[in-house]
Amino acid sequence: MIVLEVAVFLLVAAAGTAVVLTRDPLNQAIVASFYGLVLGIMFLVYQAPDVALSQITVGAVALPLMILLALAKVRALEGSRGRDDR
Amino acid sequence: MDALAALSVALPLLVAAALVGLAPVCPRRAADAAAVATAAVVTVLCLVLLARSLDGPVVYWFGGWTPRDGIALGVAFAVDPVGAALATLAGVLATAALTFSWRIFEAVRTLHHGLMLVFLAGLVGFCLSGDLFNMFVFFELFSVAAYALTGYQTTNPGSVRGALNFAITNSVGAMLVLGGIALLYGRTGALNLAQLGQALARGPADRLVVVAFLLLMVGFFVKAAVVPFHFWLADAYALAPTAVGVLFAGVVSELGLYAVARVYWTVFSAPLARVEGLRGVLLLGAVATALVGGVMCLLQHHLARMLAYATVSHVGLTLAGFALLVPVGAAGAVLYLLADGLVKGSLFITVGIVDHHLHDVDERRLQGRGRHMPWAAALMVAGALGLAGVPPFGTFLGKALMEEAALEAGAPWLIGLFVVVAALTSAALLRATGRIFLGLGPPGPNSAAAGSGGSGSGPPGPGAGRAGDHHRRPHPTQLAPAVVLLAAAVAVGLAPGIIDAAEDAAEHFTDRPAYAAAVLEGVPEPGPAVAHPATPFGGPALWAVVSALLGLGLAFAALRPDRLPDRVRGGVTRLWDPVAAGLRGLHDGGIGDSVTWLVVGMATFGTLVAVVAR
Amino acid sequence: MTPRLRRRVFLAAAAVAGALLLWGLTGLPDYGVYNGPYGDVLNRVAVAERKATNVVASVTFDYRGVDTMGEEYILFAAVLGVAILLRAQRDETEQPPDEDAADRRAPGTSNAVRVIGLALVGPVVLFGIYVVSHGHLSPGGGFQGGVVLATAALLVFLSGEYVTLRRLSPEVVLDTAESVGAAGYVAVGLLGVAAGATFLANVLPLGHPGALLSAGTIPVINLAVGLEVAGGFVLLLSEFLEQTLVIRRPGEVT
Amino acid sequence: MRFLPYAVAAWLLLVGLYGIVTSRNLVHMITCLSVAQSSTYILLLSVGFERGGTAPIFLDVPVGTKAVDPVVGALTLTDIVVGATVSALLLALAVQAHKHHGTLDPERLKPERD
Repeated sequence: MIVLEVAVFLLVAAAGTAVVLTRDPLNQAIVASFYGLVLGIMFLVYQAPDVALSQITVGAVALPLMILLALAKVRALEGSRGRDDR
Repeated sequence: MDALAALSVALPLLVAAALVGLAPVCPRRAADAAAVATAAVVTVLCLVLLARSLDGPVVYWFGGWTPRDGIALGVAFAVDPVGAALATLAGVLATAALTFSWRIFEAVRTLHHGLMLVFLAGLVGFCLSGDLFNMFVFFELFSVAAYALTGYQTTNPGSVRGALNFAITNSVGAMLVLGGIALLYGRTGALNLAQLGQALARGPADRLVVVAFLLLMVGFFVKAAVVPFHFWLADAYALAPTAVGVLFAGVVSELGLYAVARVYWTVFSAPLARVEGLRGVLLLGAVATALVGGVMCLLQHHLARMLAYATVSHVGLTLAGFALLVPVGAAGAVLYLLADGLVKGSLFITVGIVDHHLHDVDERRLQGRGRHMPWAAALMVAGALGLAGVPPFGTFLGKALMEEAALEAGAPWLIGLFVVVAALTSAALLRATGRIFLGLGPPGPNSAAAGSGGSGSGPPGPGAGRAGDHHRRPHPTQLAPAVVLLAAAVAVGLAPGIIDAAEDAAEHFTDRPAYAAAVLEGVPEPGPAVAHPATPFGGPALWAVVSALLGLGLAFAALRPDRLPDRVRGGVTRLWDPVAAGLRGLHDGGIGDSVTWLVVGMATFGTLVAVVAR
Repeated sequence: MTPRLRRRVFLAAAAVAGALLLWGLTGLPDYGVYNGPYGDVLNRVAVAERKATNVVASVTFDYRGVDTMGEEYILFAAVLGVAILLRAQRDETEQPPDEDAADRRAPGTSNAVRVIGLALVGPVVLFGIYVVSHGHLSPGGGFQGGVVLATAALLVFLSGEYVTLRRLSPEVVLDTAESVGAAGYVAVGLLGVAAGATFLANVLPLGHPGALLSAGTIPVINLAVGLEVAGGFVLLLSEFLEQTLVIRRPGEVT
Repeated sequence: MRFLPYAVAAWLLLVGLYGIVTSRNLVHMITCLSVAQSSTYILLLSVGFERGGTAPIFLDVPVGTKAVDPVVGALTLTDIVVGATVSALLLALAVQAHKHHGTLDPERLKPERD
């Protein structure tokens, strides 16, 4: 059990670091989604299912989705900029 | 009857939700009226609370969860005169700001009003709360409303950039606050301020206590914009809409200081009282903040930016009052903070009026264009005198008390700091007044004729010539708030018995055991029995006049450098220019720099606190 | 500062700050040791006092209900802020209709994805409602359930039924849902005052632990929060979507 | 092990800040901020954790069973909402910044000189 906990903690630290070190925002959103999931699992270890549920819905789904949408919007803007030769 | 404390937060929240929900069907004027009326009612509620709290704190347990055996199960508002006075200040400024924006057309105004009321509710809740985590929630509430309000003027590109830096840096600050809360909770299993104080009083100032205090202090200092946590402030405050700037400069930064003082006196004062060097560390921050803010203020030509740095420098002065860690200092700091907030709110509105009429806020481009606006000039001069702390403004009483405390604490040099810093900020405003309204000063390369596209919040460039200037008198809904706020600052200075009231309030504010007994056991604090020694006014009055004259002299020197003897001018240039260039360079950075400085400041303050606590 | 200098300054300062943090953190009790008293007292008394089997829900919506009220308004303010920012921009960029908007959908959606997406909507909505309504009994509640409900709306979009989504959830309805939810929380608080008790006092009948209708105001607040969070998150997502689509194909939005 | 979760929290805070300081893209920066924010979730839940405790939900277990602290759970829930909403607001601001400045690079968003 303790081995499992240590593994989860180290995984969280590694995944968080990976999010920061992934410099391309599109890839980062995917890594962040994975990180959100790992955090959710860690909260289950902590016997906090309420928090885990929140973390997974928000951190692994809603937030990465908003990031993707914001990026899509920016790309579209860049595309239209290119066309208008601005 | 005690439900007043809850209503002062619940009412603006309810109205905010109603305004947003009814936005499609609500006529514009009705929304305006509802917003102003709500802010006014909140002000009155806070005033009533202030009056009631003079006889001892008003403690209100939400949901009726009174503590059991000294353990708080729920969340309490613990209203004392200091918190209630600050909440009242927030209410007054919000009422003035909403009145001012009556005439400013905005497409999204009901949403804007909704956000302003949420902002107000956050400020009031933060002032009244007696629970550390609940303070954090209201802290985040008014912060999030503030981020949104800073950036929403999409016609002004700078405001988005300012809002981003504001939001990211302040979010990091809020994380540190939460980290401090987690440390304290891990040690004590408590979140109520009084209960936390009781628990920590049983132990020494060990590493956990020191680091928890550090995290809370740094987190709140980010909001207060203490140097070097202030790099985000100028863009956010200067480029926000006027109505928002009034609240920012008038009360938000000050609440950061209030929070540190509140947390220190209710939670940490027992273990940290034995840490002798803490006063020195805090004073160091105060001096750096006051001087950097003052010099940067003098270097600005953008009026709102000038006021933003005046805010930084006066936060430094106020921090000096708190940092002495004696009741008289806290009394002075609170009075100063109230009057100074009113003066800065009025100045922000005046700048808003100038912007509205002349479509620019850069003193160089505005040179001479305000000749037909004597009332605006009068407001600016009065505001400058208020910043200088001249009687009868309330800022004078605040400074007099802080100077008394400085002498009592053996730090008479602080008086010099007060004189110099007040001179710097008032000089900047007097210089701008002379240039804009009297046309004084050498015409610079940026004056109206040159018309470079700069950072004005109106449409800059050659198109913004004199043709667009309004020669009408400002509308009463614009002028009245500025005048009323100034009058209120004078009223704070003239109210009979206010010094005694402030000193009584500060005695209670700094009395941890009595606070804990009142909150946890419902024991009302004993009434004011101590007689306070009379505060001497002669010296402070003299210093205030010196300060104002010095400010006038500096302004004159800036406007007419040709009148100075060559040797003086050469010497000043050699000394001043490198300082100015260096400081400007430091303040040129973006978000990355703000956050880096935050960590540098945390490392510096942390090392100092850790060293003195050993 | 240049990026290189900034990185160096940061690393030096972070080393000191990190050392201080670790030093302070070692003052905590060992991991896995909890000394109380707050949580222990609540675990002992909350079920009997509140008749809610989920003590976290009792803390969130009753003992510390005022925190959650603030939290709901943080969400409210953020959604308002996003709406103000992005709506103002949409007005700027929106161009007169130049093509038929009826066939508009997220690009590159295959039929299989559409079918699976739409088939999932029903179960996800049911799950969301379950999570909201059972918050006082089992893990979950208004916040988690609200986000799940918002995800259902998103599934509709991902299935390519953008127009359907717009028809189902126009801005006004969402604004109203969000506001009613936020105002509802305060209203429940005022109910306590009206009943002669304090703000946010749980004045409704408490019932028996484990029953769906128990714990007094807690499920009512959960419902208000669920409404607000679902409305708020759909608004957030749709504001960003709107952005994407307006730019991609400038045109009239139904 | 007695100390590991606290160290993980401190590490995530600093790594997140490092990402913010060195970021060349606002969206990347905002995601790094959410990593730094997550350190507070871990810290809060760690200080309330009790070894051998169950979740504080007494549906299937009787009251009196050893359970972890419910308060930190409630606090973390609030914290997660705050983090998510601030991120959403920041993303909207980043989109706006891109519209006005044509870039997401914070280095090119520096304030103009007065």
